[in-house]
Amino acid sequence: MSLLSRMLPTPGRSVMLLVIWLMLNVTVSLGHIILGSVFAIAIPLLCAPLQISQPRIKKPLKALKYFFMVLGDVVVANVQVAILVLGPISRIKPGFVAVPLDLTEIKPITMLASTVTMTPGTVTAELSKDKRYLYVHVLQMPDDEQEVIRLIKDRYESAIKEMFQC
Amino acid sequence: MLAFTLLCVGIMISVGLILNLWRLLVGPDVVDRILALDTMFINSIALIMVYGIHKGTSLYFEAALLIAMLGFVSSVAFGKYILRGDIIE
Amino acid sequence: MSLFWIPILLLIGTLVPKATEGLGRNVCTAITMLAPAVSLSIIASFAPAIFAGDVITDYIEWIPAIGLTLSMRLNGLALLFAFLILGIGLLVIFYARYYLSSKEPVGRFYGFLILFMTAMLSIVLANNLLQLWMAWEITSISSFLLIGFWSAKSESRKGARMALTVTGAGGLALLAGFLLIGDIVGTYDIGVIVDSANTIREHSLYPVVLVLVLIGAFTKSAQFPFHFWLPHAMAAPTPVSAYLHSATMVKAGIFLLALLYPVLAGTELWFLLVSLAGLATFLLGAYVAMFKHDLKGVLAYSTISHLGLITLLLGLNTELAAVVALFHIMNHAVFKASLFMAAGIIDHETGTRDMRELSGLWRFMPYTATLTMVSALSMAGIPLFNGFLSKEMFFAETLEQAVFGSLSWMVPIFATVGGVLSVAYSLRFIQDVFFKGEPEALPKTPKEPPILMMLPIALLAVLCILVGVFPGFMAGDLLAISASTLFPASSLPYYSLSIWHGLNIPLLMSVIAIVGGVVLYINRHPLYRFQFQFNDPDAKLIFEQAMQKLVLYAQKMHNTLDNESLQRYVGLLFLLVIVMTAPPLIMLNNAAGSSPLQSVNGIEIILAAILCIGAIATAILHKQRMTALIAISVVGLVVSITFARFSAPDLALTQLAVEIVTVILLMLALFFLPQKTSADSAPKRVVRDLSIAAVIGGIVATINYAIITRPFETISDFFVENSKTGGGGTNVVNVILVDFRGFDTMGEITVLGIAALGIFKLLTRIPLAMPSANERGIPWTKDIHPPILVMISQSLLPLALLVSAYIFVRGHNMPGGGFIAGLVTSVALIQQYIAHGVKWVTPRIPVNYQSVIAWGVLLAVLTGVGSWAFGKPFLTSWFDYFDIPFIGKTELASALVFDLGVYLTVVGATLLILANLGKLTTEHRPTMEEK
Amino acid sequence: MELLYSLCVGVMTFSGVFLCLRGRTFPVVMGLMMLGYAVNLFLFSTGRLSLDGAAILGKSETYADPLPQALVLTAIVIGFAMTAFAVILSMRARADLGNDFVDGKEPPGRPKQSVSRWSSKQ
Amino acid sequence: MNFWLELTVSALLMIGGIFVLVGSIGLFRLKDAYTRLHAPTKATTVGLGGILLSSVIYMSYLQGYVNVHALLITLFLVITAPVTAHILAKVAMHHKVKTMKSTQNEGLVDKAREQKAVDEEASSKNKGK
Amino acid sequence: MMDHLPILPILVPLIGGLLLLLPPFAGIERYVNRRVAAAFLCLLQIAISIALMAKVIDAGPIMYAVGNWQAPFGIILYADSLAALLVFLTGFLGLASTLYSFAGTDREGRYFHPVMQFQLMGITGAFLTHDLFNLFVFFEVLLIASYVLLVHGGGKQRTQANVHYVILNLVGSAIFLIALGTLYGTTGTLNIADMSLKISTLSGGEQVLAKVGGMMLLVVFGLKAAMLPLHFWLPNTYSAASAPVAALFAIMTKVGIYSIFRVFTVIFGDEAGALSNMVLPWIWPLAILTVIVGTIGVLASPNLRNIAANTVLISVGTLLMAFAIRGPEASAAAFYYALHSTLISAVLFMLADMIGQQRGKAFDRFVIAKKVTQPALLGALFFVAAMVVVGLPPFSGFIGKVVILQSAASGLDKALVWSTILISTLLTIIALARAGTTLFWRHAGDSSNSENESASVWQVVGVTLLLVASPVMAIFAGPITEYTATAATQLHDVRLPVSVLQLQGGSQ
Repeated sequence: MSLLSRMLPTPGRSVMLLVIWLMLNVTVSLGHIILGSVFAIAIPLLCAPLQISQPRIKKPLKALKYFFMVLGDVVVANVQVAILVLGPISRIKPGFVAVPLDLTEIKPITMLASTVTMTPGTVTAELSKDKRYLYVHVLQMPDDEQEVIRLIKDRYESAIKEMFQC
Repeated sequence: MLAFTLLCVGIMISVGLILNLWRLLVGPDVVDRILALDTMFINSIALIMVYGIHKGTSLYFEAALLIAMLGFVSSVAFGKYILRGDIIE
Repeated sequence: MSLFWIPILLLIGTLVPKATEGLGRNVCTAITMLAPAVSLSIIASFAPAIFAGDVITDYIEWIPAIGLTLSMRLNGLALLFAFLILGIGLLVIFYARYYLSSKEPVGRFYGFLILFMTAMLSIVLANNLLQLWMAWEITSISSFLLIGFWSAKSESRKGARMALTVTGAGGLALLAGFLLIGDIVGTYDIGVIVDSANTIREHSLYPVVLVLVLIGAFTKSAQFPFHFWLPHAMAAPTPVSAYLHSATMVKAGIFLLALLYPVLAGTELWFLLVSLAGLATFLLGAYVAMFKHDLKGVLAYSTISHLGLITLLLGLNTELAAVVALFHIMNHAVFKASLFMAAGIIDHETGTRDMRELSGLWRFMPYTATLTMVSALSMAGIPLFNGFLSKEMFFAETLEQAVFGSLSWMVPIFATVGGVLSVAYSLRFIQDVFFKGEPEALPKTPKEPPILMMLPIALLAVLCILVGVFPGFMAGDLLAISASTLFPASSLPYYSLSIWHGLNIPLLMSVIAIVGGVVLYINRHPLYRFQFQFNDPDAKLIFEQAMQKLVLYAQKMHNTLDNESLQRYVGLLFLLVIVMTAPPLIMLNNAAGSSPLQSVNGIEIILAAILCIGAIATAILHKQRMTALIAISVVGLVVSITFARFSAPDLALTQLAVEIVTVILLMLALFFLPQKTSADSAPKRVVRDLSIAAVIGGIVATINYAIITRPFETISDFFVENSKTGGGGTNVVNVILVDFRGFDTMGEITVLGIAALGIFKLLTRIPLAMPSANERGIPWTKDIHPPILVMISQSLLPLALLVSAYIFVRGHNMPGGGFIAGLVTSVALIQQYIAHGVKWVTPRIPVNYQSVIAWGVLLAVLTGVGSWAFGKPFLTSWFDYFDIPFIGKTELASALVFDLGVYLTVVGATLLILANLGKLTTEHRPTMEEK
Repeated sequence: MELLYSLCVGVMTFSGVFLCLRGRTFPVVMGLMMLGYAVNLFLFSTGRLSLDGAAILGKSETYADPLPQALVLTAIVIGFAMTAFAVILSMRARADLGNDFVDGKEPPGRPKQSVSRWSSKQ
Repeated sequence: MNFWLELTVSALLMIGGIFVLVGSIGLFRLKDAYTRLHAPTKATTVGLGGILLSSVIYMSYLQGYVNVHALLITLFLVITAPVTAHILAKVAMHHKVKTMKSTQNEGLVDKAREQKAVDEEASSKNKGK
Repeated sequence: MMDHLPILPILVPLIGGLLLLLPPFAGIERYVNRRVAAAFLCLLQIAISIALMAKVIDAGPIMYAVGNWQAPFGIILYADSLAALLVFLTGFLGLASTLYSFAGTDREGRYFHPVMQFQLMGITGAFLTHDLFNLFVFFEVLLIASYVLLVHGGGKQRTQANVHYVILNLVGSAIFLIALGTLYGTTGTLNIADMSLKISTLSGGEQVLAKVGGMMLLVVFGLKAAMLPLHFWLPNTYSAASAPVAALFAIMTKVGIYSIFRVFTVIFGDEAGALSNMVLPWIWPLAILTVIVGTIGVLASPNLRNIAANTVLISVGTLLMAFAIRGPEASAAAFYYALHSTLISAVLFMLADMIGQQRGKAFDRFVIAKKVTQPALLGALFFVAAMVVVGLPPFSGFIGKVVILQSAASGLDKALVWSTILISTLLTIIALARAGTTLFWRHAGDSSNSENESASVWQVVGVTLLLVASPVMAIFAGPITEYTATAATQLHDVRLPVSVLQLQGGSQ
């Protein structure tokens, strides 16, 4: 293992930290870049013992795309939910669904679960112990519950799969 | 216009806080209370940001950031407490 | 040679017996006697000068602030007493050598005895009232030890305690009296006080002084009504009784009366009080002595009686009476000491002191009997013995006095009655013990004691006779010189010491006394029958009961006051606040001050409402603890918003972070506490508590309102002005914390560190029971570490650390600082604990939090100490701006290092607390053995 | 504003004091916390209420009184340490004494509570 | 101040405010714990997003440089809010809180509660308590 | 180094205590290192305080501006004769307690020596600081340290006592902060001397508020000092603590007393205008009641530790009386008495422990029990201690009592003070005689069994060190009273700190 890789076990994270540091300080001065770099290198090193190794995002661009897709969905979702909430309560028909998973690693699953929670009317309630099913609570259940499952699997899970290439 | 909007938004958020408090006190389950508290954290972030805009300063940004961070820990801790009793084990 | 050598010598002598105990009893006794003997010879060496009319004084400055000068004075009175104390003391030591059994710790006994002797001698030699009082109290103390010498016996303990209590009480009264005298005269020097006698007697406080001093003297001398302790002091070993209760301690009171005679006497009040007490004691003692079966009991009451006689003499308003009193002091000491010693021999040789068992000892111990009879006859006041002389003079004086005005004629009658009684009991002493049939059923077969044991008695008996026959030669000079000190202003009244004064009324009284005594003795049985109808009140029992009652009463009072309930304590604390602050607030006419009020908008009203509702909800819901915890979180949240609202971003941050950590902590603890409790306060209590709380709340609100509506001048402007130039930071609050008032912060992190250590200590080996289900009976979930949570937590950690670094770095200029950064770091790490569990995290953070705390505080302190190198006071800050290439102008400040110390302390403390609290349920729980 | 502020302080003090007077440790600890909040607000306000001007130089024209803020900060930290200690102490008391009454024993005249739910499972 | 800028900021603020309020109303109105979970965690995310965005714009305008640090809050919330919801859902299931009458597939709650996979049908009946 | 003398008594125990937490002193098996270091620290502390006293005697009160910020802005340490004396007392007591703990107490739990040092730091800090808020901080330092020390050794009784102690003091701290806030809000300053200047210029509502603040301060200090009716915590707490801890605690009440003397002499003293001596009407009855309740407590005590604790109460009441009498003379008397009573209370706690150890299960309760193993040694120690504590000559107690009695000047004062103190003394004598006779003279069976250990050398050393101080204080009472008189004069000269601190506007 080279010195560089030992110093920078997670370059992506380090870059992210540096960017965040600069955002926090609202500056791009050289002093802060140096200081930020120090932190960006030191903090992952310090955290290393507390990290369980997980697959990394292999395709950052896909991730970016995914991000904007979700962002759009979230906005839509909020409007929908707002209407639901403000309308007559009796119209709401909630329900549970169990989404079978193709993902196996916990990091992608988490990502999916978070996405599900963030998007329209769905909340990840539980992950089965063997990580094969995601239990989701749906605020407004369509007549066919498979519709929800399909949406989650096709729209999000596959995108995540691509991102992580697994 | 902005000043008026800020006041309006502030009052809206505050009303939201009151509603949360109502939920917090009424329950019926602990989940609702924790949820209400969590929502209150978020509303507070909003309120502080609005206040920051009102004052035209970013001095309160850290406060909002900390609420976001710590509120999460607090909610999780509450949840863990209900689930396991022992938060750290 | 300085007079101070005498007490010093004796004080050294106190330690000698214990040291030489191992050398054998004879050697020990001999060496012990050395100090008194040398002291006696020193005193004797001064005697010629004293007889020549000199007064020897000597003094050392000690505590000028309280007017206590160590000051000695040897005059006639002191000489008389010194002779008695040392002379009889020597005899008693010698006697005790034979008296104490071989098993008893003679060294200790001698030690106490010499200690007592020192104290007694110090009393008579003292020339300063406070110094005298010191010695006075030491006599009480050492007599306590001597009376309680046989500590295994209940009566010894009780007797000792009683003596101590009574004389102690007297001593305290005496102290008050002395202090008053000191106040009046302005000094405690006895010489000066004697000179200013008139000032005292004419002072308005004179009656108080007199009563206080008399209480002191009377308790010590066992005068009525304080006489009851003396008989019970007889539980002491007989040498002690012989010494303390005949010649010395009880005479201390008399000595005091004699000493202050020139100062306090001469007023109606003195004569009345002293003579009344004396007369009562005289008669009572003599009467009771008739009925005592215990040899020492007889002697004890007889002592009381004779002390009463002396007191009576001092209280008679003829000048000669005081002289006679002194004479009787000498005589009484001589015969009573020998009688006690004789009683000791009888006890020693027969095993009993009960006169109902003793009889006919004459045949077994003729020498002892003879000697005893000499002393006893002296006590009875039979001519040719010394007791006769002083008693007859006493009779004479009773005729001269006019204390009780027109009732004065009764005094001689009473005196004669007393004489009759004393003859009777003396006779009984002789007759019952030595004659009257054969001894029967004695524990031991009586025999003569060792000849040397009788030696002291013999010496004293001889003295009785010698003085009795040649009074002028034997005692004249001493009496004269000692009596002269009682009359500093005038010359001695005329008197003559001789056996025969011609046929006169005193002689008649003596004859009546003797004849009456014999008659009374012969016809004693009807009197006994009369007397034994009464239940003999046992002073000891009454006293003990009184003490017991006192203790019980105290306990009852104590229990009423203190019900060991915290609620009462806290309630009282708040009540006191109310009681103390309400009156001034009532005086405040208008709470509102002059500052213009600021307007309110809807947001603020709503926030205030939330705050109030949250606070009240917490109070109402406190039985559902979880809910209350959530409610209090709301309050904390709104408080921090309030801080933000009123321009205190630092406070908002801190409040928030602290609140979250506290709530986590509370939850951790709540797990081990009941989750819910039923109502446990009576409605009455609730109402009461509510009212207290409401009043306190009202008071605080009023004060608050009154303060914030008033303008004021503050030192704060200085901080704002100097923050940048003097402290190098633009965040004034932070600069105050790390610079202007960095010392506070140092103390604060110390508190935090100690608290963490203390909590760790509390958690060590805590025996905890854990609930297996929540309060509803639902068992805990088995999903200990939800994977999604784990995932998110670990990706949050670097972010959180970065944020904390950010907050830390900017603290000096912007809201933030080491403390908040520390808390953020801690919370981030705690989050890891929550997500992963102790088992997983602990080995991965190989940090000893205790050391982190120590290093943190140390860093802060050492930053402060560093300024010493520049010759500046502790914690003087240093900062400068550097122009670093590429980076530009950068500030470096010592405050940053200080803040780093704060940071480390906070991290260390928080984690030491929380992590260990979490460990309780795992095998990592804190134990003593760890690390 | 001032009136509202002092009212809040008063109400919080009220709540805190009331809780401090309870007979069990946990409410008392919460009462101490509440009292701490009230006191901090009180102490904070002695610098007078200032709506604009956090004491950061250069950020506004007038500044709030920074001194009480610094004092309150210290007080918050100390309060935190003390509360933490009190909490753990009450836990220790529960463990040592078997109940959570502040006096370590049931107040007289109260029925005993069942403790059966408590097992000592590890 | 530029009118359009002010309008944008105001509009964003207003949207944010409305969504925050809606979230709270949802929490207030909805009938069971599960549905209540949806309201705040979602609405407040966008609500807050609006406010933060307006803050970014306004601050950047005021200070004369791009000031995006408010977005960090959103970042935090995006990461954390789902977990909170997830944990709270767990709590709700743990406490077996009542569901709305109209809830479908209620049976899944028991399975989810025990973290069973859907097909572990047989064993879950016996063990489930 | 001599320039920094006033701060050294705070820094030495602080740094020392911290070092004790680190290698080579940390760790359970390295207790010998810790002991040596702790003893050394105490000796160093004593040496420093002696140097400080010498300097103060030489040059009058000195001030130390922490952080080089001048009064009234920075925190000022102010060492006058009184503070220096009390610092010395603290160090001395600390040494004795530390030595005593070597007998084994220090190994009954963690962190004994470090926390002991922190405790000393807190106490000396409270004595030295001249800033009200800093006083609060040091109060908290000493309190938290005392909480920790109190639970040292574990056991139900300690935990229980600690619960009461902690909660009461936390409430007290809250009140302290309110009082501080009120005073700051009216005077705008925190420095004691500066406040004394400002307080006299107040009028109207501000004056009333300052009075309220002052009253609350009295409550707080009264709580620390165990003034009635805030004394309830004391007997249980002190008798629950392990012996060396209780011994050290003997000075804790004196911190409260000291604060009362300082604050209500300097700030609300003779020159405070309308607020002059406003607390006197309160202190008079409370002081007397404290003595009475303490005396009742002594009589009612079931064991020796309780007696010791209640004698602390009596001494508190006595000191408060001396305060109420007012005037330099009374203060001087109080300082001497404070020295004496602190030391002797400590002795009693230690003795109770030593006696208890040898009496088996009965410990120090007044019941028939096994005979103590070393009756001569313990008996002698107890006897002397008892004499000292009740104020019998020739020890310091006698002088302490006399100075207090003498300082009561006017007729009514005198009657009240004298009768209270003297009657209390008598009852104490009774109780102690009862105690002593029961403990040493009444016993069931002999002490022959081997399970009774004899007192450790360290225990004897600790006790003797304190006990010998009493006769020494008596012998050198002349110079000591002279010193306390100086201290009192300095305290009562309100202008003195103003000039030492170089404050502006001291003239009007």
